[in-house]
Amino acid sequence: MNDQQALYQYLLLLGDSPMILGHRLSELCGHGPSLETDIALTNISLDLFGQVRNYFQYAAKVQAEGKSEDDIAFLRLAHEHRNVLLTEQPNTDFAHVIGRQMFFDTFHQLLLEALRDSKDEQIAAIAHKSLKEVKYHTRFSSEWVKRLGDGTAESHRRMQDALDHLWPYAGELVQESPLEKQMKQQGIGADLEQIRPLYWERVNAILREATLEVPENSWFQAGGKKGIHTEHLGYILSDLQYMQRAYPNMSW
Amino acid sequence: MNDQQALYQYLLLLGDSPMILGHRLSELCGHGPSLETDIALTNISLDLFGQVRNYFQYAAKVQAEGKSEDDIAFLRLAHEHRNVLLTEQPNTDFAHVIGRQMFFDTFHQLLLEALRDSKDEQIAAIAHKSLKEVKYHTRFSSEWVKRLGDGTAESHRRMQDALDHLWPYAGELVQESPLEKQMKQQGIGADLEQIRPLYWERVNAILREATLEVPENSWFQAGGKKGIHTEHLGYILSDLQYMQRAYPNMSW
Amino acid sequence: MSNSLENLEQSFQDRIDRGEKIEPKDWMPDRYRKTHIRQISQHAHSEIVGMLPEGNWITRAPSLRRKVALLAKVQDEAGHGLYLYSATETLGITRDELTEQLLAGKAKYSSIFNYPTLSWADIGAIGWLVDGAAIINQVMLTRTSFGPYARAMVRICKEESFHQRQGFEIMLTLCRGTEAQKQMAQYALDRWWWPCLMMFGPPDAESTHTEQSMKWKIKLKTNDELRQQMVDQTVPQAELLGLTIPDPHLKWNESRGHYDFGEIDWDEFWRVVKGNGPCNKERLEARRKAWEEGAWVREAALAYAEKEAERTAVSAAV
Amino acid sequence: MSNSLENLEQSFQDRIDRGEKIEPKDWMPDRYRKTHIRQISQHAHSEIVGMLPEGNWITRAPSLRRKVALLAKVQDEAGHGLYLYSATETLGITRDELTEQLLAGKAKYSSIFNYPTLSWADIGAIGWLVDGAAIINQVMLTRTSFGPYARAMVRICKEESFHQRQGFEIMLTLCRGTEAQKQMAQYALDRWWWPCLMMFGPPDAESTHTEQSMKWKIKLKTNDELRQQMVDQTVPQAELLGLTIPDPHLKWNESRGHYDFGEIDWDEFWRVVKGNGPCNKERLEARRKAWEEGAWVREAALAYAEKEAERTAVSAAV
Repeated sequence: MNDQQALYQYLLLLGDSPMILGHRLSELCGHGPSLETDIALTNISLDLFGQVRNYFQYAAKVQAEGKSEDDIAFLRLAHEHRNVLLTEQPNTDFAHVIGRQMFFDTFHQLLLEALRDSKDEQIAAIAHKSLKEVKYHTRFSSEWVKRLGDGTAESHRRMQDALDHLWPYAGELVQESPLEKQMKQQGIGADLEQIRPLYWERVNAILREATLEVPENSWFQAGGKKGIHTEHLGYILSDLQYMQRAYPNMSW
Repeated sequence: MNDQQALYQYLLLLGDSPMILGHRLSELCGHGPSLETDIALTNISLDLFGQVRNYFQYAAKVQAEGKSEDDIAFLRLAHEHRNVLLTEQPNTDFAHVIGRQMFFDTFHQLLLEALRDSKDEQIAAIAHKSLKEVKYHTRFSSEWVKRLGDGTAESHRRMQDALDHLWPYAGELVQESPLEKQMKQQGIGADLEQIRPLYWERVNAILREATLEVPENSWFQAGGKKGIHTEHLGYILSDLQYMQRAYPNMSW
Repeated sequence: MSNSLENLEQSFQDRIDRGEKIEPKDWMPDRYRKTHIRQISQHAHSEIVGMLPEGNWITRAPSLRRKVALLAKVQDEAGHGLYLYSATETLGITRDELTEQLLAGKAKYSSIFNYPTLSWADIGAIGWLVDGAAIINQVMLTRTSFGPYARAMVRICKEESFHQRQGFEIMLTLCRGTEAQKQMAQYALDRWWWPCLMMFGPPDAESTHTEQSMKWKIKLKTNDELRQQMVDQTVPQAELLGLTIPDPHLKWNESRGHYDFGEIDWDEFWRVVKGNGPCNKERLEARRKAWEEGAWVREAALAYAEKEAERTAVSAAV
Repeated sequence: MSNSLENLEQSFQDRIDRGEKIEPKDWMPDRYRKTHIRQISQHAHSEIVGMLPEGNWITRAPSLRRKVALLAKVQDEAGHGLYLYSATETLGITRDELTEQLLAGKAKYSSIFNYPTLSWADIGAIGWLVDGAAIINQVMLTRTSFGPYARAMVRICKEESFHQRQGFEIMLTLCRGTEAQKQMAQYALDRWWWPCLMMFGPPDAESTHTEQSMKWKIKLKTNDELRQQMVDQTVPQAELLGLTIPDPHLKWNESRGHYDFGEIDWDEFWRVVKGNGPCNKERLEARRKAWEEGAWVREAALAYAEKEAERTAVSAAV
C-alpha cells in the first residue's frame, strides 16, 4: 500500500467507527428514557456524524477519484468498513448504550489527544476540533455509567450485564493493526501502545467508582479494522445504504 | 390501464402479499418456539415463495420487457408493492404470527378457490396448485388460534391482544380495489364481494371456537393495494432488496 | 365573593385586552389555567410524538448532510417539547403527569403525526407543509395572552421557519432531480396535502371554543381563515416546485382574492382524531415503550442523585 | 456378578465386531449409552445451532430461487435435529432435558457455527466446505454400531450431499460472475477454510476417546485421516472454482499421495471450543431466547391437548 492509499484507509478507519456508532445512536432518536437523554444522545450522534463528514471529505480528496463524502459513507461493501466491532453492538437497553459509549468515548478522547500532534495537518485540525465535543461525550457516558452502576439494584445489574456483554469488544480499540502501525511510524497516526494503558486505567477507574466489577479478562474479539465484522453490520448497512443503493447516482 | 397492464398489476397484487408474508415468516426460521412449529412455519414460507415465483414468472411474461422474476421481486420501490398491510405486521410474538397467518390463510383459501375458475388459464393453474398447500396452512393456523385461545390464561390473553392489534388490518383483504373490480369483470379476477361474507363467517367461527372475542368493528386500515403501506415495508425492503441493490445486474 | 370573582375576571380580561401578558404567578380564572394546560401540553406532546415519523428516516437518510440536518431537526423538536412542558409546568402540573395523560390517551397531540412517512420525500413534505401549517398557527400564538406560551412560540417559530425552509429545499432538490425523485416528491404531496389542511381543525361552523379562545387571544383568526392562508401561501410554492396539488377544485378566485379549494374529508379527520388513523396505535405504543423501558433509568438517576446529595451532606457535616 | 457383566460386555463387543447393529432395547454398557447420548445429542444441537448462521441470510438471499433453496436447507437442518433428538431419546432422555443441557452450556455443538456469516458467499462456502466436512464424518457414521444413529446418518447424508452440491453451485455461480462476486467468494473461503479443517477435532496425538470410539465403530478413521481426506477432496474443487486456498504451505506431496498443508491454529480451536469464538454468545443467546419466549406457547399446546383429551373422554363416557 503506498502512502496515499494508506492515508485513505486510515481515514476510513478513523471515520467508520464514529459513523457506525452514530448510526446506532441515531436509531434511538425519539425513543430515549427521558427527553434529556434523548437530546444528549442525539447530540453525540450529531457530533460523530460531523466528524465523519470531516474525515470522509478529506478521504475523498486524498483518494482523488472524484468521489464524494457520500460515496465513501454509503457505497462500500461490508468488508470495506474499518469500524471496530464494539460500535456495531445493538441498543439492547440503555445500559448497553451507555456502556458501549463509555468504552468508545474513553478511547476516542485519548485518540484525538494524540492525533492533535499528527504530522498530517488536516487530521490534526479535525482532532483538535473534535476533541472539544468528545470531552463532553466522555463526561456524559462515564457519569451515566456511575449513575446506573451506583443507582438502584436493577440498574446495577443491568449495567453489569451490559459490561459483561461488551467487554470482549472493548479491547479491539487499542489493538494496533498493521495499518495503524504504519501510520504511527509516519507520524500521522496515533500510537495505540501509548494509549492502551491509559485507556484501561480510565475504564477501570470509571468502573470502580461506579461500584461495578471489571469483567474477567476473556479473549478480545477483533476483526473490524481488517473488515471482518459481526453479523450486525450487514443489517446496519442495509438501512444506512438503502436510498443510495435504490436510487443510484442522484443528488439529495 | 390496458388489459395487459391490468393483468400485470393484478399478478403483482396476487404475488406481493405472499411475498411479504413469506418474508416475515422467513425472519422466524430458526427462532420458533419449538422445532415442529419452526418447520411448519418455514414450510408455509416456502409454499408462499413458490407461489410468488409462479405469479412473478408469469408477470414477467405478461409484461414482456425481458425482466425476470427477480427483477419483479427485488427491484420495485415501496409504493409499487401491492401487498395488503396485514402481511407487513411484525412478528411481535407467536400469537401475532399465528393471528396474522389465520386471517391471511382464511382469505387466501377462498381467493384461490375462486381463482381456479379464472378465465386466465395460467392463474387458474397456479390457483389449483397452490390451493392444496393453502388448505394445509389454513388448518395449521386456525388450529393454533384455537390452541392458544383455549390453552392457558396467558396464551388466551396474548392471542386476544394479537387479534385486537391485527383486526384493523383484517378487512383490507376483502375490500375490492378498482383493479380487482376490473379483473373480476373480465372474468380473470376473484369476486371479493362473494368472498367477503364467507371470510368473516369463517374468521368468526374460528374465534368463537377458540373462546376469543371478536374485536369491536373499528375502522379497517387499507392502502396496500394502491401502494400506500405502513412504515414497516421500507425496512422489509431494505433487507429483501439489499443484495440486488448493492450488486446490480448480476446472476446468482 | 361571586361579585369579587367577577371583578377579578373582568380586570383579568381587561389586562388581556390591553395586550398585557399573563404570567404564571398572576391570578387567572380556573378555566384559563385548565385551557392552557390542555393546549400547551397538547402542543408539547405534538412535538414529542412528531419526532417519530421523521425519526423513521434518520437511519435511511440519503446523504450525510441530510442525515445531520434531520437529526438536528428531530432534536430541536425534543427541545421544543422540553420547553413547552416547562411552560405547562408553570401552571401547576408536572411533566410526568402530562406524560401519563398522553400515554393514557387522555391528552391529544396533532393528528398529522398519525400518518406514516413512506419515503424520503415525506421528510421534505413534512418540513414544507406540516411545519408550514404549524408556523401559521404559531405566529398567531406569539401574540397570545399567556406570557410563557407566547415567548415559547417566538423561539419555536424561529426554528420552525428554518425547518420549513429546509423541508422546502429537500423538495426542491427532488423536483430538480431525476424522474424517480420528482415522482417521490409528488406522491408525498399527494399523501400529505389533505391531512395538512386538516391541521387547522374543523370548519368554523363546527368549531367549539372559538369565542372564548379569541377573548384569550389563543386564537386571533378562525380555523378557516388560517386554512385559507395555508392554501394561499402553498399553491405558488407548489407551482415553483412543479408539483400538482391533488385537488381538482383548486382555483384562483379573483373576486375573493383567494384560492378556492375542494371539500375536505371530515370523516377522515374525525376518524384519525378518534384513534383510527394509520399510525395512532404505533405512535402511542412507541411513546409508551420508551417511557416504560426507561423507567428503571429514571429511577436509577433519582436514586443516584439522592445518594450524591447524602454524600455531600455527610461530607459537609464532617 | 462382575464376571457376568464382563460376559455381557464381551458378547456386546462381539456383536459389534460381527457388524451387528445395537438397538435401543438391547443391553448395552452404561458408558456406551452415555457416550451415545452425548455424541448424538451434540450432533442434534449442531443441526439446530447450525440453522442460525445460514438463517442470517434468508431474508437477504439475492434471488427467489436461492431464497427458497436456503429456506428448504435450513428447514432440513431442523428436520435432522428432530430426527437426531428422537434417536437420542431412544436412549432414555427427553428432548427437553437435552435442550436444557445445551442452554446451560453443558452440551456442546460443532464449533464451526460460532463463526459469523458475513456475505452471501458464506452460504455457498458453508454448503461446500462445512457440509463437505460434515459428510466425511457422517459417511463414516453410517457404519457405526448404534442402529438408530447409523440409520439417521444414512438419511441425513443423502440430504447433506444435496446441500453440499448446492453450496458448491453457489460458489461456482459467484466465481463465474463479476469481479465483485468472485472476490466475495474468495473472502468467504479465506474465512471458512481453517475453521473447517478444525471441524475434525484436535490432532490424533492429542485426541482422547479415540480407541474406545474405534471399538464401538463411532470412529473408523482418526481425526487426522479425515482431515487429510477433506483437504485432498477440496483442493481440486477450489482449483475448479479458480479460488485460492489461504494456505501458503499447501502442496501436493507425490510420495505421500496427499496434499501437505500448513499448521492449524489450535489456540484458536480451543478458544472457540471454550466459548470465545466470534459468535458463541450470540448463538446460545438466540437459542435461549427462542426457548424462553416459546415457553408459553409450549405450555398452551400442552394445556389444550389435555383439555381435548378430557373432552374426548367425557364424550366417550356419555
